[in-house]
Amino acid sequence: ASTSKSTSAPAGGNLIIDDAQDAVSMNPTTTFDNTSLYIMEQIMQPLFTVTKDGKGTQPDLATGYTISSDKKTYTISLRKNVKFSNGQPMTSKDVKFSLDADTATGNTGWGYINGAISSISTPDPDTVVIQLKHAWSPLIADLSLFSNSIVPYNYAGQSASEFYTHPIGTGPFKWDFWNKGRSLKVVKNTDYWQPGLPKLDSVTWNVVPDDNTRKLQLQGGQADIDALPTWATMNSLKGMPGIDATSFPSTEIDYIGFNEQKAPFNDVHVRQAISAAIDRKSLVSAALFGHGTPANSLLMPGVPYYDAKTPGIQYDLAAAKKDMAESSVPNGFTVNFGIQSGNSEEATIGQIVQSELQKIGITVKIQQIDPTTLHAQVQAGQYEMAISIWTMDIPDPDEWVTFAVNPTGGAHSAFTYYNNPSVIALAQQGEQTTTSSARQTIYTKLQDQVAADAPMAWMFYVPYAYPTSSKVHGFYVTPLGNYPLQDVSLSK
Amino acid sequence: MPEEIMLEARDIAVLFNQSKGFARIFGGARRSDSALHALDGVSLSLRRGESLALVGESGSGKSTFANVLVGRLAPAAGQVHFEGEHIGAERSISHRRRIQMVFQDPYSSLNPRMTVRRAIGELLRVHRIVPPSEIDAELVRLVNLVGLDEEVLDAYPGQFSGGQRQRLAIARALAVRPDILVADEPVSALDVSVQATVLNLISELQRELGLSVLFIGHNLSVVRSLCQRVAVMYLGRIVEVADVDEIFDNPKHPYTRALIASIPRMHRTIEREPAIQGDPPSPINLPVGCRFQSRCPLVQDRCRAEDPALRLVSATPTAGGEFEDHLSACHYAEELV
Amino acid sequence: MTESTAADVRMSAPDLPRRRFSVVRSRSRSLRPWYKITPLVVGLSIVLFLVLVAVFAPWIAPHDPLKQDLTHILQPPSAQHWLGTDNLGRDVLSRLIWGTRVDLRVGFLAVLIPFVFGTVVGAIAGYFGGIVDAIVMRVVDVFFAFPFYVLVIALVYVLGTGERAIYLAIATVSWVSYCKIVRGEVLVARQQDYVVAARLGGLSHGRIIGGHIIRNVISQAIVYAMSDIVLDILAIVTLGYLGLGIQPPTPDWGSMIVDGQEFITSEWWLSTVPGIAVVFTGLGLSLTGDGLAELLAPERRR
Amino acid sequence: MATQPHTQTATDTGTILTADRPVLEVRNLDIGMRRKSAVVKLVDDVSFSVDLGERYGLVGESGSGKSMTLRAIAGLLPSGVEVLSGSILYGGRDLLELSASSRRALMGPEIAMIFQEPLTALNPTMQVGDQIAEGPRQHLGLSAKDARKLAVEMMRRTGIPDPARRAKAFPHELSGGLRQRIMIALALSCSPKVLLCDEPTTALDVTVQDQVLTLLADLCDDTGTSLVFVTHDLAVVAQTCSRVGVMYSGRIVEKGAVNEVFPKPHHPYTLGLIESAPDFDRPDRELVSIPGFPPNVANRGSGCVFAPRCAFAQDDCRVGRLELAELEPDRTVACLHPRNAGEALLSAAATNGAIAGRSE
Amino acid sequence: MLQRLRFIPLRIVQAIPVVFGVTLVVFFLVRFLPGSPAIAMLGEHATPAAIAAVDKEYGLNAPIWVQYGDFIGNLVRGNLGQSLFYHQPVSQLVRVGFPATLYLVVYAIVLTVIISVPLAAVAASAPGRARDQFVRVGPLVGLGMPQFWVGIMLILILGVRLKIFPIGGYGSDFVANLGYLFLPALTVAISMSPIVIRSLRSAMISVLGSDYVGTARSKGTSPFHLFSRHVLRNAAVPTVTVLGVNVGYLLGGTIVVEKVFALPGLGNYMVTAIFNRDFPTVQGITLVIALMVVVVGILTDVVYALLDPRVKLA
Ligand SMILES: Nc1ncnc2c1ncn2[C@@H]1O[C@H](COP(=O)(O)OP(=O)(O)OP(=O)(O)O)[C@@H](O)[C@H]1O
Ligand SMILES: Nc1ncnc2c1ncn2[C@@H]1O[C@H](COP(=O)(O)OP(=O)(O)OP(=O)(O)O)[C@@H](O)[C@H]1O
Ligand SMILES: [Mg+2]
Ligand SMILES: [Mg+2]
Repeated sequence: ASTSKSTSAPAGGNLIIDDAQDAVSMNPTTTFDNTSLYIMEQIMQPLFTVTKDGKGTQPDLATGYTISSDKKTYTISLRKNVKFSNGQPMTSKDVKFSLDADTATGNTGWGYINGAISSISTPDPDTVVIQLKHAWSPLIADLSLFSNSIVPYNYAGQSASEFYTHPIGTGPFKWDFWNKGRSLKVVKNTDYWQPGLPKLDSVTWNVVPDDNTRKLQLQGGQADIDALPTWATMNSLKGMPGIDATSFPSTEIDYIGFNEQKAPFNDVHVRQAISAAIDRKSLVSAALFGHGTPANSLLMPGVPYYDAKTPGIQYDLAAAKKDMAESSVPNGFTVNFGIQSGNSEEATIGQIVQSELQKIGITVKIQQIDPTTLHAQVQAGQYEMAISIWTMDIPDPDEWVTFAVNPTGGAHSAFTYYNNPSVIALAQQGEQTTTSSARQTIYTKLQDQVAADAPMAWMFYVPYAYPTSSKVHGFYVTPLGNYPLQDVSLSK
Repeated sequence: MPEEIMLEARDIAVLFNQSKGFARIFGGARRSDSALHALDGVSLSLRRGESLALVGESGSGKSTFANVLVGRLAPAAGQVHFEGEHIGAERSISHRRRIQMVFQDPYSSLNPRMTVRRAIGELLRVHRIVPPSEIDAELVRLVNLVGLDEEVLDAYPGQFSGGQRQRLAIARALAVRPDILVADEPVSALDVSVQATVLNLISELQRELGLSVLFIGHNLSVVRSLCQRVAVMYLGRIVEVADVDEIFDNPKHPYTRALIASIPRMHRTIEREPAIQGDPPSPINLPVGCRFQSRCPLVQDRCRAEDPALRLVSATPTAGGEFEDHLSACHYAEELV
Repeated sequence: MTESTAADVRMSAPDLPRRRFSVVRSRSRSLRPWYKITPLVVGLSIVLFLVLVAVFAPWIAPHDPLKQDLTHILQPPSAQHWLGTDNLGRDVLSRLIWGTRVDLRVGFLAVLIPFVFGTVVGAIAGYFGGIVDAIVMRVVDVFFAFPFYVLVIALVYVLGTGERAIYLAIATVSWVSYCKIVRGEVLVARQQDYVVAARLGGLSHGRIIGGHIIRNVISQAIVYAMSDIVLDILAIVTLGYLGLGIQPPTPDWGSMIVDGQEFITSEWWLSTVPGIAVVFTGLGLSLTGDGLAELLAPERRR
Repeated sequence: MATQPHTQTATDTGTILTADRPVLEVRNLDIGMRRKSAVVKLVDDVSFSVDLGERYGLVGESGSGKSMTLRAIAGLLPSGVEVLSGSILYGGRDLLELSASSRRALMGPEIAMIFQEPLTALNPTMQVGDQIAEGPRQHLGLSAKDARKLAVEMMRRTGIPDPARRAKAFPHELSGGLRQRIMIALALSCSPKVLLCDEPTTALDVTVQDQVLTLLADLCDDTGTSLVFVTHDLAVVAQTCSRVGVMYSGRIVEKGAVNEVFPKPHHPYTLGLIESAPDFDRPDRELVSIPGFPPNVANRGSGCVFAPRCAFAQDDCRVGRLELAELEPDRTVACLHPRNAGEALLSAAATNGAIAGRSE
Repeated sequence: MLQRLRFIPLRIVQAIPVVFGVTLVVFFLVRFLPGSPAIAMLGEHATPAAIAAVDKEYGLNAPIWVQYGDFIGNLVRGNLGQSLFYHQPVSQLVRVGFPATLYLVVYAIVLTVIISVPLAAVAASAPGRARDQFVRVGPLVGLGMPQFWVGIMLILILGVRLKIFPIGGYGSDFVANLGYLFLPALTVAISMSPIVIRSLRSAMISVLGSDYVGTARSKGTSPFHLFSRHVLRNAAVPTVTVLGVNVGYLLGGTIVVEKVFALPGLGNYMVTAIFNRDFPTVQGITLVIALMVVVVGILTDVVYALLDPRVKLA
């Protein structure tokens, strides 16, 4: 997506995006997969949106907000003259309805993210007042989550399930059709509140499960964007005429989780040894063809308060051997390493890690397990060592930090069963502190401590890869993964 | 002295039916396709040491009858008696042993994957014909008996000609020392010159071993030179039984006469009766009355109404001074000259 | 009736000439010696070659098939690496050679279980017919109607990935074919006079099935097994494609093809070379099957 | 002779058939397979001729090359088997020199063939009426309807009851006798001049065989069709044909008029054939078989092909190549020591077991 | 003619236990799968509470026999259930997927026949000669190649390089799909033809050597009529059976081709459903495919009976 070309691209056209999977559902409050939510974001918008750098938020359907001095009341003013794609104007009634609907999903959906909200009131059509239970600095970031997108009050008279078969929102595109398992199409919302946008007439997502077929469709001009390229694809598309193999900074971190419930992973030396035995640079060059960066911290560079200076454990074979010698299993051991089947990157990583750990006396047995089974095993704590991935949904470190280090959330510290009270305390402080600098201090400390405890061996930060046809202009991806399409245009 | 009856079939009936019930609904493999009366009240007895021919057109039920005798097929009605004792289709191993069979097709009657030694040796072992140590000697004796050299023992059937196979089939049948040999068209697949050796073999064995032989065939010339008694079958019924010379010189059934008339002769000078017309009717829809009515040149009204029974028409003196019964199933048998 | 006298009975008719073994039916091809059946010779040579490669893999392979060299990944063929290196810098030729081991083993083992089971069940069903047969055939139909990969995928999930699961999954599906083939053959064979003769000879059903029928019907199953090995290797490749193949880093052609197909537009040899190996194996086995069919075909006359 | 007027038949394809010339003449026919190393002769130097309206028989054991000879005349040799040399003259024209299409044009209207097993010789998936009609449609240019009518008429002439209904039947729905009649109707549908019959009655019951033989003879007499009749049943030949050729291992060893050859065979093989077959009219005669087997066609050895099985063979029988010699007019035998005493010798041979005994 | 088809009702009755057996096997098989729909739905980082909530919502916590009873009960009422992953009735998915799969299979059979008949005829016309050997060996290459690999190669050459055919995807109407489904159908045909060619070749050789072809030749039948009236039809008889058996196998194997070519067929839904533990969809589609196999089996017999009047099926 070359934004550099200044030639004003003509308006119109149908953008075709190939994805490996179909969307699952258009209901933002209970949907978890990226494909679905990247699509629904083109139709429904939240009050705030993530800035291009992904580190902050900016008003979208809201124009601004004020915080009360006790930090428990947020007063948000809404943008005027915003209309839903059915022509109906958006008011605070719709906002309250939408946020409440999300909150109501609780554990079965994204509702927990609104857990700090105690009540919402609508003093007038253009103002929404949110009352919190306690100080909660990530609120605006939370409100920028797709699950808090605004839909018409009472689903414009339909039932929720009926409504989400053809959702109505305020976004640049409106619903056209969805042939499940095949393709989904949205068309230009002519009532969109930003004048002149969107530039495209329509966008179609096609389901093309095979990696090569997606690549070849892009190459052959049958698709404009490959939404899920492998790194091998990226590599081979590099320099190909007519194709821009661009990658965008992300908040993705790939890590190897250790199950501390199982010996010898309860031994910090073992964890440290493994972490030190992994040559992250090699991983990046072999598995990602150089597209990522070795990870040094629990947090990712695209996340606020990421500390580039955190001395995360790095490749040091001597140190690894030393750690092993000091550990409970100085002569090594055998471990099952769970990776997702059908994922060539993980297979590559698995094999490299296998050969690296061999050097410090650890025999790794790779077990390719289908994703659902692997998740089930991880969630049940029935694994020893497994590859996992995290991507931020909101521009605030708390979402990930809480999940990864706080065993009380039900996720057992990202299922590593890592439990360090001082880290947990730091995480809680981070949630309740609102000033940036103070939070920076807290999170730096936290990053250092987690690095030392090595509950997981983080491997690398991975950018988002989106090879596109050179005809596509203005395409970009935020560090949270979303790709707003309102500014995108197609040239002939 | 009345000759001793070895094997007697009484009123045998065989129906080939569609299979029913569970197996039909769920489509298991079935043995037959359509309902037909293959045998309908057949009675015949085989005497000790005699060779009895069973002749008739294709489909008349000869093989079916043979199958009933050897216990391969359970008849729908009727009984088989062996030395006066009733034997059913499920037979004891010794009853099986005593009635053996030689088949028409020399190519399917030997197991193509078994050497002669194995195939026959197994029988010798199972029936304990000889002590295990003597099995090899017995095998040699058996193949010599049928005019083969002992080197055939370790060969596979694929290496033999039709005539050799038929000899081996006979050797196998004889291995278990049967009293009765049922030979179902044993030579019709063979060349004339080979036919002669097999026919000679059978008749020698019958004489020397005192076997009782039921010889099934359709070549009347063969039958005439081999057998002592002849039974003629037509559409699942025996229509005539008599001594061999008697039946050919003095046939008492129009069908037998037609059969004889149809035999191709080497000497064209020999006078022949005109051939009968038409094909035999289907055994599925049998006519009322005599089964031969549709082709009989002498058919009368009675034949279309009344089913003739097999009855004694005369008793003729035989070479041994005995009288031999002549049976025929024709209302007008006596009137045939 | 005394048997002893019979021993002396020799045909007065002429004895058969000594040449009797030369008198074979020229039309029956089954008695051609195996080395005169071209497909069999070619097929067996290929199979033998593969077996030798498999057996001597440690000595033939120029490199350690597991040795990674991350600084030399995806190298094109060169003097050092005749077939280049893969995405982990491993020598493709060595992996190909070692893969022969794995694939032949998996192929043969995956055929063995269904072969034995299917043959036994099919023989029993065909021989006894009736209700036994009806029930067996309905079960066969169920397996037959069940989409192959659904069953295999599900079974591999249930059993856990790995070679053993693959054998079991494939066996569960493919015994049906052997069962059908053998049953069909037995249906024909049980009508043959030699079976009737064996029964009249007083042999038991078990002896007849095991001793007389099986040896005549098995050849069809063996011939099918040859092509089935190919199908199984292909199934393993396909399982690899669906992410359920042999576990890395074990070198096997299936995972080599699957891993290589990512690079099909640039480093095309990565998946093509093992693909050729599979095709070559398939060719060898199919030709062997053809040849065996010719060699073993029981004389079917008329 | 040449001055006498003779009957002439102009056939559709312009071949002139005359009564003073054989309608079919096979000259020095060799049929075989070319193998890499050698040529295997299945039929070796066979010659015979068939006159207009004549019925000619070919007899011999299985594998003696009867069918091959017949198929060569019809141009139906199996793949791999070919005519190596010789000629097949039909009305003076050598069939082997004709192009494939002109040869095809002769098949049906000039030469037709009937096979042994009517069930396999009829297309199982086609109604018999259509099968009969196919030839007339192609050769006589009849419309589908007319051809069908002709087919029904032919069926009626072969004595098939209710021919119109039977024409719609498939082969398997008919009995063996009816099928063979269908074959006859099919073969005669274009009124051929030569009818080649390969054991047409072997698969039939005696009573039906008799009907079919009578029918064939009658039809051929009616139309003046010549018959070449292959069988291994001597009695059938005796009853049907006027001249006969006896084949052994791909060669004709004896030929002549039926009423000469059978009562007084000159060749020991002919004698052996006669003596091994049971004769209904001589029931008490002992059957005497020919010992041994025919030689392997790939390696017949030198000398008389029958010598290894021959009771009368002498040393000179085993060397050189044996030609047919004409003993009397129209009576040819390929034997160095022909039996001329006929039956007298036969009984002598039978009594001392000579035919059988002397093989080594 | 109709007489010969009397076996159809019986065959349908026979199919009932088969279909029942399939429901039983698939139902319990999917429930043995590790992992649950909830985990598949909620992903890697789902919490136990969330999983329990989803299980409850979809009735997955009921005892297994109750679930089976519900499944069968619904089935009898013609209801295949509600997809957990696609959030719509399974019958809806079948309505989309079935035509695509059917189109693919039929197209593949047509191409297979187009490829096989001439090749088999060429081979059978000169058994043992060079062209025969070529036809015997050549297609074996097709048999040994994995379908996904063939598919990608075809796309690469005919789609990307030569731009003759679309690179995967599914058209909106019948005519468009002649283009869209050509390569997928060809992929299938390449792996199916070897089997058909072999069967057809040997059938043709035996037909060509049969007496009735001799009879036809002795009538002077032209080569064209000989081939079309006598040889092809009779050689087709055993081949139809081979084809029928393989269509069954093919139906189970469309998964791969559908994935490579991004076809919205049953196979594709099926894979997604298995991966996502979408039990009702797996059950429903398996059932539909099993029914198709059964129907194809009956159709094969019908064709068989129509081609060969000797056949008596019951
Ligand atoms: N297994 C069977 N199922 C159905 N019908 C049968 C079966 N066996 C024989 N038949 C029928 O029973 C009748 C008698 O057959 P059988 O074989 O006994 O006749 P045959 O006299 O031996 O004839 P051939 O001379 O042809 O051997 C025939 O009409 C035949 O079609
Ligand atoms: N298709 C074939 N290819 C090669 N050789 C053949 C073929 N068919 C027959 N033969 C051989 O040709 C020789 C002559 O066979 P032919 O069929 O002419 O014998 P026949 O006299 O008709 O015998 P039968 O009485 O058995 O029909 C035999 O040796 C036979 O083995
Ligand atoms: Mg019989
Ligand atoms: Mg012949």
